[in-house]
Amino acid sequence: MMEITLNHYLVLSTILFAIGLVGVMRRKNLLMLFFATEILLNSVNIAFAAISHFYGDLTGQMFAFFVIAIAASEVAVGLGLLIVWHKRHGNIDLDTMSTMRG
Amino acid sequence: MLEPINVSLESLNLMTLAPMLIPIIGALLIITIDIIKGGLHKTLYVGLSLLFLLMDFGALLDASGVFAQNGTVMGVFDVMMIDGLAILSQFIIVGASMLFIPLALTHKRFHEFSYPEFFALFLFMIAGFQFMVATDNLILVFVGLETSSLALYTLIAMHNRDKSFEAAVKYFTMGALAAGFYSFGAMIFYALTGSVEINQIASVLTANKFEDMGFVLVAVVFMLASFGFKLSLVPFHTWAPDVYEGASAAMAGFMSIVPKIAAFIVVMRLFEFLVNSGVVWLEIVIYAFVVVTMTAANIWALIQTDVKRMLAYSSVSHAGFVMAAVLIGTTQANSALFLYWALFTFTNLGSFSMLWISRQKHLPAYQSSDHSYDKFAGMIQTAPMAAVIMAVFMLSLAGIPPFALFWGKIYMISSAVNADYKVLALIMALNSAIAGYYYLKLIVYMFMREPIVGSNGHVYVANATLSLKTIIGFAAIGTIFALIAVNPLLEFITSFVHASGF
Amino acid sequence: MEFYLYLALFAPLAGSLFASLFGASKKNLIAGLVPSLLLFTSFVSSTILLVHILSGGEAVHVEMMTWMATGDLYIPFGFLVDEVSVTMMMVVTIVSTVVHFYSIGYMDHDKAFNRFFAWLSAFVFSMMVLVMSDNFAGLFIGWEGVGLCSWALIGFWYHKESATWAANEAFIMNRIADLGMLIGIFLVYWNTGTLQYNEAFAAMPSLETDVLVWTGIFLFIGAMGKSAQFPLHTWLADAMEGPTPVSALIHAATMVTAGVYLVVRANPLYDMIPEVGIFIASLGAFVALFAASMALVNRDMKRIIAYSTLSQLGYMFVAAGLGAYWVALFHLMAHAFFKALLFLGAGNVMHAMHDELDPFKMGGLKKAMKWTFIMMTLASVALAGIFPLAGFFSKDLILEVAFIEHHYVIYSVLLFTAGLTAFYSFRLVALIFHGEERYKLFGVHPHEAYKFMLIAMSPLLLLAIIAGAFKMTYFEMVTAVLPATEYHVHSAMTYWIMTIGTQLFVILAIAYAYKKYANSNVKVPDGTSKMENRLCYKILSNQYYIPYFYEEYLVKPYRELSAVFWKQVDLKVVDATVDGIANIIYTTGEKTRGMQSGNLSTMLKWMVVGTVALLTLAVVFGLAVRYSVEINAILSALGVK
Amino acid sequence: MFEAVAFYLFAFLTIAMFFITVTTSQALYALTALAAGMIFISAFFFILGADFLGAVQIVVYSGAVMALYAFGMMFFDTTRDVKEKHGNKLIVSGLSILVAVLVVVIIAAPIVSTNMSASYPMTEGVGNTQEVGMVLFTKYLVPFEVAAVMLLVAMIAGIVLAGKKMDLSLTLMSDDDVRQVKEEENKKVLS
Amino acid sequence: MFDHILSILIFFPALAGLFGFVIQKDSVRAYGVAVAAIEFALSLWLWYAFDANVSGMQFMEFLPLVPAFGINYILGVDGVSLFIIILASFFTMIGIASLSDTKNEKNMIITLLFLQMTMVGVFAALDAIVFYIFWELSLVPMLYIIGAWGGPLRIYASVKFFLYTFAGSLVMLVGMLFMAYYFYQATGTWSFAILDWYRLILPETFQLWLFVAFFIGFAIKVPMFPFHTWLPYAHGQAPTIGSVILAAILLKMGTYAFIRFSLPMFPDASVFFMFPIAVIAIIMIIYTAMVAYAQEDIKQVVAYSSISHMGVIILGTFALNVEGITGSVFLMIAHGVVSGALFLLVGVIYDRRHTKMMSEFGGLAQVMPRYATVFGLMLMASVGLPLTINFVGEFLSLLGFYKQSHILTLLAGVAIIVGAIYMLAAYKRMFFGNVTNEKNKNLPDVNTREWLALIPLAIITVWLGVYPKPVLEPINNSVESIVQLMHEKSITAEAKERIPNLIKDAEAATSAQEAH
Repeated sequence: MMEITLNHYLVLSTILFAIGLVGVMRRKNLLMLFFATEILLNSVNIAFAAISHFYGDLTGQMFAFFVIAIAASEVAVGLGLLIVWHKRHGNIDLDTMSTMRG
Repeated sequence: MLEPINVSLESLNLMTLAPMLIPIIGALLIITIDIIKGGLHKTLYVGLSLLFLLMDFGALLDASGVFAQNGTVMGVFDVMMIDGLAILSQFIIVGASMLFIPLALTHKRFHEFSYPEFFALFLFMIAGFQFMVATDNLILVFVGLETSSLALYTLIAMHNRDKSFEAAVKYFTMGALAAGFYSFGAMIFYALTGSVEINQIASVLTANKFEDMGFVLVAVVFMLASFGFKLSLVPFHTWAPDVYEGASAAMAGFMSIVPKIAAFIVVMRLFEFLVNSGVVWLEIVIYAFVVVTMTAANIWALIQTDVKRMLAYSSVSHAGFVMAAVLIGTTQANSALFLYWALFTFTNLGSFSMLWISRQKHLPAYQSSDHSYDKFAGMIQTAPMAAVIMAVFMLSLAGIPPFALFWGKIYMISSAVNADYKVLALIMALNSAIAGYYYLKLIVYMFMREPIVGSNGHVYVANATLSLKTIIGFAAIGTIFALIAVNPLLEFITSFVHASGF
Repeated sequence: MEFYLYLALFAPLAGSLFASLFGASKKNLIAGLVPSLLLFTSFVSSTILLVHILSGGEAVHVEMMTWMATGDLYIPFGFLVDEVSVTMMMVVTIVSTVVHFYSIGYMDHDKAFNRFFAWLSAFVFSMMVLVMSDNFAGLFIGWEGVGLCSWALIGFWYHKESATWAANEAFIMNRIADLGMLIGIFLVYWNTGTLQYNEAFAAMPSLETDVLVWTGIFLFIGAMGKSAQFPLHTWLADAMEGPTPVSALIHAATMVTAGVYLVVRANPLYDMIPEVGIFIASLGAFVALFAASMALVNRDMKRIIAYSTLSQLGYMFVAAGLGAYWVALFHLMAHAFFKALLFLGAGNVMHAMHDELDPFKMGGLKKAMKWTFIMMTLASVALAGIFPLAGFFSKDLILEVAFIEHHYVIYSVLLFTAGLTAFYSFRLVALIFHGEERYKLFGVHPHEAYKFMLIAMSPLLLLAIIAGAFKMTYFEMVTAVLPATEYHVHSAMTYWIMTIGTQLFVILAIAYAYKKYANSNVKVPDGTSKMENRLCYKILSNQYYIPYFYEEYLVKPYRELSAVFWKQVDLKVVDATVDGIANIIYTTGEKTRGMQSGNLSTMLKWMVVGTVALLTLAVVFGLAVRYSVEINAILSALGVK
Repeated sequence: MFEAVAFYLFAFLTIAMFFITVTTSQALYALTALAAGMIFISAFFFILGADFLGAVQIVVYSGAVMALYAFGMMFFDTTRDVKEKHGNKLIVSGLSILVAVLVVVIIAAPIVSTNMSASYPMTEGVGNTQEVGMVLFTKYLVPFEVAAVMLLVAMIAGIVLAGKKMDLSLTLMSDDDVRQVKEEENKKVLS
Repeated sequence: MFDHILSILIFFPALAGLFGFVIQKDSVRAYGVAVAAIEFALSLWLWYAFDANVSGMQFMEFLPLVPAFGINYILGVDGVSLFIIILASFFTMIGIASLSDTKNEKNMIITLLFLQMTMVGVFAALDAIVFYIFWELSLVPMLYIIGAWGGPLRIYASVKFFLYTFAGSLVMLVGMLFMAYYFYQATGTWSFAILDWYRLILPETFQLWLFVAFFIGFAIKVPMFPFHTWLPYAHGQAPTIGSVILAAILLKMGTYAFIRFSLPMFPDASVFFMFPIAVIAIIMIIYTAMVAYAQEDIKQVVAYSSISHMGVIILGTFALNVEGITGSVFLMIAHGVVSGALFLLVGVIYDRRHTKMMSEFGGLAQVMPRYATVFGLMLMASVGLPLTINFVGEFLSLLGFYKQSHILTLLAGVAIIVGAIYMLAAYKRMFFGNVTNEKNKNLPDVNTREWLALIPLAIITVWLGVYPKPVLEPINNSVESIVQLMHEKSITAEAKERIPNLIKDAEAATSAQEAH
């Protein structure tokens, strides 16, 4: 219990990932939905760092680093899309976004 | 203290980077030009893009020559891996892009093509895809994937109308979720094997004889979910029809080909060793994916009222069909994948271009969407040539010989047969029959219905310019005379696939 | 001789083609004359051939060309003129020549004069093929050909519903029999390897009896159809809807006797299977009686004659079945002459009476139609078998045959039938020509037929009278190929008793008929008389309810079943299944399209659902693998292998 | 001991923060909680000795990403309560529970990695940043450069999407309108 | 030039069709007739040059297509295919010549020319994939013809036609791929050449499965019960020319394929399935004949009669002896001529009255005697009267099957009865009786253009009925070699017994003669 093993981190990471998934499913506000996707990526980062630590291998940190970069880029593009949408529609509600269906 | 590392330049094999660097340079050049002097006509950028893609193609030819001689080349600290798969898929990627770019020169003005950023992003995207396929490092795959995806989202949105924003947002959000899945999957692989290189992962897993089967499967699940999204396998396909509808027809055609082939390469690299090492679960799951994707997408395509949506579902179905290659995993199946996709490129780009050429800005009252079936009613009377070409594309998609896709189809089914997947072969064949219905539906509209009063043939060529016609001509010739090309193509592909050990 | 053979064969065809050139145009005398003359040529050629055969010449056998040849099968168009076929040729050409010339007058006013001759000559050609062919396939060609022409000629007045109905009935019934014939032919081919008569018959003795019996039965089924034997007899009476010359030629003299000809032709076969022969004879005897009984009460002049034909065919089959082939053939010939005569006479009457067929509405016509009266009376006498007319020689011979072969039941049936025959024949004659002139009630002014028609009929009259005289000549000739059994009752005493007894019986019957119908009391029946309400009368006048039975229990069910097959089975089961599969696919699509709600949240949920589902599967599988040892232990503990 | 305490503390905090992020209806709370969660995550990095990563985490997330989000929030004016219609809670809660259960099951057994060797082992006595730099600029040079391209792409995308260029849609305008706009632009250039 | 006569035959019409696009609308018909006439002349030349004494393939052509996968362009004709090719070119010619005024005539003629390419291609192909290409491709022009010029339900009918056949042939395609795979396993090379496949002896279980796969494709095309329901719709809705070509040529693809593929490749399976298929054939014969009897639309009568006749063809094919197979091949041609003619005839009246319901007619024999005559002739041919073309085929088919089963042949023979029933009933309803419908009073009789099509057909009907030898002989030679091949290839004892050994028979025959 007191010995923190890799598994602890993995469990934590998975729990956070699950929280992220819940957010993704639950959120109707697009901005807040994006928050949830950030959680997803971050939860994985913890695991990568932990694995890297416990294996004494740097690759995990590398991966985490790139994941951060990716997350950042996604924010930029995502926000850009939201802004365009908001300019046209005055909202960022996901439910208004269903002109295409079937 | 860290020892300084000495790296010899030769060992880096920097030439392996050449095909990817060319479009990046091109993109940068385009941006630079735009910064220096704005307001230049789009033809310049189209020309430039085409030029760089051509150079890219040349570089690929060179690389393929090298591969033919030396086999797989690893480069730049073994991150880059130029094997047969990489070269073949890049050929398709670059080839399809070259067919796509001239579609920008429409008669009518569309938002995205008026901005040089479009072309820059496009080239970046190509480079991203190229990186994605030319490595077995999951990190680079991820970065390449995201580079291209982010560019792609923007390109879709740049069409600049409500539907395209909606499409982009949907695609983006789901893409973000898929990225999460991907990283999670990669994480578990890493946890299991301590490596993010597929070869390494494979060898470690094989060495410990899949001791942690449960974990492997979890990793595989997340990878499947992520690539299922990219490849639009049911139930991860939901974005496809909406995004295709929202994007411009040309872009939709492009999307149905290039991102998917890139994803297929990764899937092949990642899953085939698993399937081949006897992970029964994966075999069953992929089997189910193949069958469900083919069938369900076909069934949904039946009920569409818009041609573009129908084609979207159809390309979902085709992806499912090709996914069978991953399941079968023989050299023949993998060759079939490339053959199929190469031929699919011509046909599908052609059919989407036909939609593109008939794109109107303002819809008449009888048309509920951009490309509703009604629009094509009686086309044979008002625009016979266009109708015939469109029909050829539809027949090819349906797998009617001797048009292009037929050859891909029989080779794929044959590979299923040869690997003793009897039932699968039958399902694949029968699905073609279901698919026949909705392709026929368009033909029925074009050839057998009376034109709607007030529509004239001009609708179908509203967007036509020489370049569009040329591309359609290319696609049509490629589709009709595929017969001639199949043999050299097949030999080429098979030798490359075989040499890559797949 | 080959030339004459071809001439005899193809002259009618030429005539037919010639007439058909005018097929759709207006009446043209040429279209009637030319075929008639060509037929006369055919007749002359046949006569030359007959003379050739009579003078002891070789049978003429030619092979014109190959028809079908495949595998081991080889069927040529081969023609054979031997003693049997030349007899038939003579019968056919004589009667048809007469009928042709007669028809020129009879069809005088018909719009479709040209078409009539085209078909009539075509019929003769088919008949010639039938009788001259040297193999079963050729026979079958003629067989079907006469069927076709019969169909066309029965339905000649196609605007009449009854005529076309009768035509179709005739064709279809014949087809039923033809199937039997076809099977018989197949049997012959697969067992003997050939369809040529001589080769096939030569090969037959080495075959098993079973095969021979079946062959015999099936071939006879074919014969039954053409010769209208029970139960395929109904068409013949209905066939009387055709023009009377047609009835005379086809449904009395020639076509209907084809069945007899077949049995005669296949005599080597039937000789080997006497049990089938007995069956044929019994059936023949039955039909003889059966048909005669129906003729007793019928009120349609032509139908009466038709039943009489049927009855006589029964006689012929008795002879043929009992192995007296030459007798059958002889009766066939004699019958052809007098029956054709009878029909043509009836045609005259019909002409005179404006197509009235009910003899009760005639009466006393002998004044107006003297020659016709004479001819019909003589023909009836011949039919009744009164010495010395043709019928006596041929028909009594059959009785003798039955007697000699010890088939007394058959004999007595035939004897009784002979009486009936006499009765109904003279009932008819009496009703038509004697008694009161009832036709006046209907305002008809009868007149005698054209003279040339009467002249045309005269050869038949002559032959009906004298044909019997040729019996011995004929016997000598024809037994060259047929079994030469002379039928003599062993004791002369018995012979004379039989002959005279028969004659007396017949004469009595005639007298009774005259008594009953030649007086002035005869009324047009109106369904009130006592006799008409008798059960047996009803049965007889309704033809034993057989047509009714066919209509109710065969035709109607067939029609209804067809409708059911189409509307219920084909559309609602077979086709509906196909459409159903398509519909299932389509509705599945419609029902599941909700998955694509267009709502991003739903899409994301789907992705998660997919992943979780896979994950569950993976975990289950992973756990199973991880604890496989334990699971196996538990399973084996539970006794599950 | 210290490690355990820190782990549990920060684990609790991150989970709590992220939980708030996904459940609160106040966008501002969500944003704040997210930012806090990010910071706490960086704490893990430091615990795990990935100093560089921790720094990057703080810089990128708290610095860049949060700033962007905050900017976005202001733009969207979502400081007020966001009304979210939740259609079927059953699915969401069901799926969440399922995920949680699966997690437990998956992690029930420790990952066995017997024959695994570190590809890029950490060297004793060398700063994490140095090590990272070493690997990043040799092995992961290409991904690094591609990431740069990716960021460029993201930048261009952001500019294109959020900029004025998207305000007028050439796609929706008829040809005449487009021409008119062009002419006006030219005039502007001239004047 | 004539080394490539088959290729010319195949592609000439298609090329001409392409050129047809530039022809002015009003003249395109003359152009079409000219092209079709040239094609017909070429096909006649093919017959002339055909050596009837050779039983194998003639005019072989070879061109590698996808050698890596064993797909080659191999063509050749033997007696079996020769006449169907001629028939195809013949019908295209008279079809175009007799085309009544249609809208978009140009499209129609070009489509017909393309259709001709596919038809000739199917029968000339000796490579399974090439065969398949033409087989599938033939659906497309027919789809267009039915769908664009058909009746009110034309779209339903055409799509049904297309999808049904398409689905079936996909199963067949899988079968072909399996066959190629087995060939590959046996020899180590890929080949789709039919003649190569002939040499492959398969174990019986494989044969059974493959037979079924091929069977589904062929059976739907034929169409065999219970896969036949597309046909009435297709015929019912198709324009005259479509029905004519469909009935005359396209249906024959299925039966031809049985002889070309199923029999020689799977002799044991053929024997195994002989009786079930015979039963299906008998159901086709009797059941569809009864359904035909119930029809109210004359065209449907002819359509169902086609199915019924196809039953006889199938039966003859599965007689598995020379007589039966020769008969069935001949019947294919015969049925092509006769049903083609019947559909043309129905078209004649449809052009005049724009209805096909028999209740609308009656007494037409008075108004249109010439029409009635030709109709009568064709009707009698359809019924199988001797000396018409149909009889030869029907007789031989039934004769052949009689060797295999007496009872079943007896049942199948009912064809001649039920056939007569519905045909005569239909004829009676249309032509006999009085003219009751005012509209029928002044119908013009057959005109010159229609004569142009009908007279040759009538001549052929009688000519080949009387003198089938020129056609029968080449067929016979080819069929003999097929039967011999089947006998030699078969592995089960039953098959050896059921399929006659011609060589041994011949020897036995000669020795028997010597003994005499």
